[in-house]
Amino acid sequence: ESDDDLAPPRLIPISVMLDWYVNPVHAPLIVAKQRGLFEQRGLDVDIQSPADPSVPPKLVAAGRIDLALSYQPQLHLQVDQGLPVTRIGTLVATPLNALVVRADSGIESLSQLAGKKVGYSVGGVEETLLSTMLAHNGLNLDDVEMVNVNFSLTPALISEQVDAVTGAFRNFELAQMKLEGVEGKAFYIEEEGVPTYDELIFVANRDTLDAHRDAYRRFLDAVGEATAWIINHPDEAWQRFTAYDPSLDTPLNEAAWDATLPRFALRPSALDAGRYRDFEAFLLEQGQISAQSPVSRLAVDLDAP
Amino acid sequence: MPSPPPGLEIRDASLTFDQRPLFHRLTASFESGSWTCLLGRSGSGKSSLLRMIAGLSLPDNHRLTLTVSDARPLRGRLAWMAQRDLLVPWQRVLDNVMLGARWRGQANAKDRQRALTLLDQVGLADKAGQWPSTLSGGQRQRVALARTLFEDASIVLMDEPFSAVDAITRLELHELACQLLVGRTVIMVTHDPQEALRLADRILVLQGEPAYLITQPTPTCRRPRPLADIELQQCQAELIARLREPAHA
Amino acid sequence: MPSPPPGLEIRDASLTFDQRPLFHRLTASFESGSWTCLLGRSGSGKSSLLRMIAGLSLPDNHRLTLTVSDARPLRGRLAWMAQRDLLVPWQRVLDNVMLGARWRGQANAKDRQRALTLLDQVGLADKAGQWPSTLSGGQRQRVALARTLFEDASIVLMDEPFSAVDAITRLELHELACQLLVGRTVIMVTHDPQEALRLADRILVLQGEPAYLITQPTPTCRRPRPLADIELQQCQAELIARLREPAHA
Amino acid sequence: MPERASSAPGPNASLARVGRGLLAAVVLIALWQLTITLADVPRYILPSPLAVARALVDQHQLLAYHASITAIEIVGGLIGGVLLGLATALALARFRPLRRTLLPVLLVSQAIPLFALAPILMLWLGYGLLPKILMAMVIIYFPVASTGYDGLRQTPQGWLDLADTLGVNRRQRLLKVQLPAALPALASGLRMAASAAPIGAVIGEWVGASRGLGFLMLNANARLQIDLMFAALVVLVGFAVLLYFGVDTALRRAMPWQRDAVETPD
Amino acid sequence: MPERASSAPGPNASLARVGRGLLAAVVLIALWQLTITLADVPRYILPSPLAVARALVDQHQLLAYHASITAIEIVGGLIGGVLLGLATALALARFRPLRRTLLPVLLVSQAIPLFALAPILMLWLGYGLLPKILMAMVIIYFPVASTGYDGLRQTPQGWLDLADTLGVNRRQRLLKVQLPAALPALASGLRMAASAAPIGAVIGEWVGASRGLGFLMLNANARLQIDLMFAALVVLVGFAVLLYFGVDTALRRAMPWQRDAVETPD
Ligand SMILES: Nc1ncnc2c1ncn2[C@@H]1O[C@H](COP(=O)(O)OP(=O)(O)OP(=O)(O)O)[C@@H](O)[C@H]1O
Ligand SMILES: Nc1ncnc2c1ncn2[C@@H]1O[C@H](COP(=O)(O)OP(=O)(O)OP(=O)(O)O)[C@@H](O)[C@H]1O
Ligand SMILES: [Mg+2]
Ligand SMILES: [Mg+2]
Repeated sequence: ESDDDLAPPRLIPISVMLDWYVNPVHAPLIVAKQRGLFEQRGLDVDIQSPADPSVPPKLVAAGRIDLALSYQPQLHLQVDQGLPVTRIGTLVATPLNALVVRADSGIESLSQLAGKKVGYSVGGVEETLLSTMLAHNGLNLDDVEMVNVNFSLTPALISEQVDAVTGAFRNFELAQMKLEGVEGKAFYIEEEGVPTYDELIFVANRDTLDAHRDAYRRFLDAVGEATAWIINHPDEAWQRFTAYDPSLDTPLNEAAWDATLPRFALRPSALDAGRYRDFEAFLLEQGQISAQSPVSRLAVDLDAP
Repeated sequence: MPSPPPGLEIRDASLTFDQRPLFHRLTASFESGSWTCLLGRSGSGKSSLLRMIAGLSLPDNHRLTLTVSDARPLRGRLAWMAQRDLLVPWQRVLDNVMLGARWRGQANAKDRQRALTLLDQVGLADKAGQWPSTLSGGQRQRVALARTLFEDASIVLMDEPFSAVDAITRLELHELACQLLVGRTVIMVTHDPQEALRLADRILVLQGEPAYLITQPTPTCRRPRPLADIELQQCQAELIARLREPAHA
Repeated sequence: MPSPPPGLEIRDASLTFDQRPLFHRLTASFESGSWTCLLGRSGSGKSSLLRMIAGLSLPDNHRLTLTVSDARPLRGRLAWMAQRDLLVPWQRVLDNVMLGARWRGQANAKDRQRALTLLDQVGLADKAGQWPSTLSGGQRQRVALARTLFEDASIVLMDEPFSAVDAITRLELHELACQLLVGRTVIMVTHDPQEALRLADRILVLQGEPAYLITQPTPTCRRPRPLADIELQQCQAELIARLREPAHA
Repeated sequence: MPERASSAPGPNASLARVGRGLLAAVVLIALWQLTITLADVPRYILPSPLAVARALVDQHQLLAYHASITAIEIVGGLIGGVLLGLATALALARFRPLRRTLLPVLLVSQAIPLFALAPILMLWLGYGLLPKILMAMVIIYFPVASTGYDGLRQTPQGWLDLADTLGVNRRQRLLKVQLPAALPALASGLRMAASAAPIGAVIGEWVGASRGLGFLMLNANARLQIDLMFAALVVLVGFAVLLYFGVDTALRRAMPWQRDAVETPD
Repeated sequence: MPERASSAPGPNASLARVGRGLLAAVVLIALWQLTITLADVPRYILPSPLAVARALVDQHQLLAYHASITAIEIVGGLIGGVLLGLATALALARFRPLRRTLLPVLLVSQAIPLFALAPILMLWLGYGLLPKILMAMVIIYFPVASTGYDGLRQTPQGWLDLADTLGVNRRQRLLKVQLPAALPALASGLRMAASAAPIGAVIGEWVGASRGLGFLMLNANARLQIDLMFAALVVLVGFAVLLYFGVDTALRRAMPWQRDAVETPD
């Protein structure tokens, strides 16, 4: 008998930084870790969360961590600013972003926002998205007052400090409002003139991608398996999810859970190149980026031949 | 001065530091309008006694029964000149002289004039506009003296008021103090037997362990007495002999 | 003491405050091992002159050429006792006496013993462990004196070192100082003519406007001289007459 | 005239102290409840004291775990910040002409919002305890350096002169004369630093952490568990109050000569 | 032995001061560039001084607009915070037994991370200038109150005794004796408050704003316009340095007796 048989197999370490504190949108990652799907594929995945969503992609670009969760609109800005990052997978394949008003506000169409206060939490492209939505409804940015309410979208809306908030997550803020006894009404941005996009994506360092390609492929494979399992066993998945950290077991997360499940990308590594091309063109037209980058710079499909 | 100055009587004055009684059940009376000089060895408790009479806090156990002859409170009728000059650095010399009026918020042009006159009398008219930190030791003491005289109080407690000035200035200040403090009840601590004999109606020596008060004879002529006065020189010899007595005698 | 104390010579000493010259191109020499007493009216610049000799900063224009007889720097051979006691509140009395050794980081058991002896000699053996803030004015001054004597320097500058102690203690301290400072070059400021005559080899009076230095005769007998000495009393009359001279004579 | 006698503070004094401290808690809670009742603040913005108390009890294990992490960061930051601040103050006092050059450089450490530094710190130090301790240090550092320096440069001239004639060199003068003379000023800075230390650690945790009260607060806030967030806040405030009074007491002990004194000025 | 003569500081002195101030800027920029060069920090984490300078020039209009808003908040916060802090210090000194009760209450204002208060402030005050000024006040308030109180309770006993015998009442004693005696300590707190004021305003802006340097920084950060963010940071730091030295100079003016003095202690 040799010692080598008893020693655990060498795992490849991968550090992943979420976009924000753990919440139901991270379920595939958490469940994959809980169920040992990463180990099965020879990976040792370390999950961290930041307090500022703009930080993780920078750390990826600087080579400090391997993977970060980011947002597709942010990715375009990052690449435009010369960060050597690229999308390698998708966690949530639709926009989560929505413009939310109180259901009792009487606002039935965005054209009614004229003269109203709109709260947002800095995201980088919120202004552009709102401007597009307003234009779609015959208004422009000067017709509303934008207020950055940073930490507190829901409280600002519930307490009627603002008339609408943009940048709210449709799976989360609506549930939050309901818990506080206020019904919310969401305007989905892809229905208001904004090209659709992937909300949550995994980004990696483009310069070192080749060295990790195989590990990342296995990583996404595990995420994909976890996603499928969650959809098949939502209640059991909830148990697994909350077991990761008991403090996750809150009414809000429970309420958000059901709203989140349909949003997960069932094929995390699949790339819809059209979305990236279109959104890049949209941002260029809006003057948010200085030059159009080819899709090959923005995103890769690890399984592409 | 509208009313005659009160006389003071202290009874049962006791002071103990660290279980060592400095004095115990001391008794003394200070007649209305009299000038008493208090002498005694360094550390015998003179300054503390003055503080007790002034009603100031002391760090340790002390007690005193103080009777004022007209039975009215002393507050506002008493001026205290500490052993240190206690000039405040953020007021100019003139304002330090009229500090009482300033602090009580009642300084007016007349006060200013009076302060200037007093400064002139202590020989510091030209320093009126300076900061205290630019004064010499003796000059600071004279400003403190002027401040005490400025109060125009009927009871005046002074703790070694002339210790830092030169011999000649000291004689001049004696004259000034005698003139301005006529009719006040004065208690003054000094280390200079000649000074005591020049100024005092009554000399008390704090002596012994625990200390008691001994009254020493003073010359009979008018104050301030000339140093050459024969009687003064006799008394001086006697006083010095008394001071020389060992503490535990 | 290994080497004989240096003599000092000052030339061209000038001091001006606010355009008013206090003194101008003053010259004086202090012989090796001699005791000089410096007298003068309050504010005449005695303390400032001492500071200049000690090499301390002054706020305004001043200049001085100082020649040391053995041509070596004074640093480390000079002790200065200021007019204020300058006790540091964060050291106990004993540590204040051996402050020089403490601050230079070289205090040892012998220093401690010596400091205790000195404290005993100034009559404060029982206060060794107390904080300075619990001392009376005269006690503080005696601690400062002990600290100055502790330095065992060959040049000693003292600014009114006995002003706050009683007459008897003062006589005792005179003896002590004379004994411990034998063979040192001493310059001492005082306001007390008797004290000067008791202690000095040489008396200098700072007088006039701008001031100049006048040498006054001293008695010839051994120091400390008894106050009853005839010659001393003669000199005293002369000295007081000198001091009395109006400043602008 | 009245008889005057003073009496030393008895053992009751410290009891009264504790009593007054408790009174503070009562006042605070009353203010808190009053705010809610009078201003009608919704519970998702400011929960009631009772709800928070319940969270404190129910989640005491969670709180204790995160609090212990934060406590380590606080202590580390406090020690590091005080040492560094003291060193800075001494350096500034020693090389005074440098003041105009160095002080602005240090000021910058105060004026930079820490979030701008977060990526740099994480880049260099990762997300362990170290960057949090560093953040707490940065916050603590300046009050100590600033008050310390102010104290050091205000040494009464007389003592400096004395040191000069006693043949003390510049280093000794700084450490044995200026430093003790600056203690009261420094104490002021230390008290402030102590009360700022917890928030320093928490800000460090916001930069990126998976443990600690700051993490817990943001996390709870994001999940609208406002009760839990305020419970964490209560613990944090408790730390600050404890530290302030602890440091205050320690400082009094360190300056025994300030206690039994009727001190006189100038 | 050398001839000793002192000379008054000439007009060159203030020139030298400015020179040393400039030196500070040079040192800072050198440190900054060195960090980038040696540690190889990518430019999207820490841009080069040159890039930031370019942003400063190119975007000067934008920066000036947002800076003017922040400046108003800073000044408002500074005035409010100093007045409130001073009032608190005086109240604490006046009613000393209250200390154990009141001080913890005030400490709480320091120990609460402002983001926890943000929703409450927003609820009551909306998104105008007021909540930002209030945040800056909260930050400035405590150093002033704390150092002020420390200064007030350390009045040398001799002056208090003197005030007593001069028949001064408690209010006058507080304002005319204790307050001037506390000025040096208070000055220390004011200097610190001045340097903390800008960050207070910026934190206020993070809570919710549509203008101001803090807003600009968050926005630029989210858009990865790191050059612009650091340009805003430079302006902010400039404010802090200017305020610190401005307040320092004003305080020296306000204490003329501290200048021409060879002061002696105890
Ligand atoms: N806080 C204190 N703690 C202990 N002892 C003290 C305290 N304050 C004063 N003493 C002691 O009380 C005694 C009397 O002090 P006091 O100042 O009254 O003396 P004094 O007669 O004025 O002396 P001097 O002539 O030197 O001024 C001294 O021995 C002093 O050491
Ligand atoms: N900083 C200063 N600015 C202006 N004048 C000053 C300053 N310092 C001292 N003086 C003046 O210098 C003169 C000499 O002061 P000094 O202390 O040397 O006098 P002195 O002879 O020691 O007096 P005393 O016997 O009163 O101690 C005084 O008139 C004083 O007002
Ligand atoms: Mg006394
Ligand atoms: Mg003098």
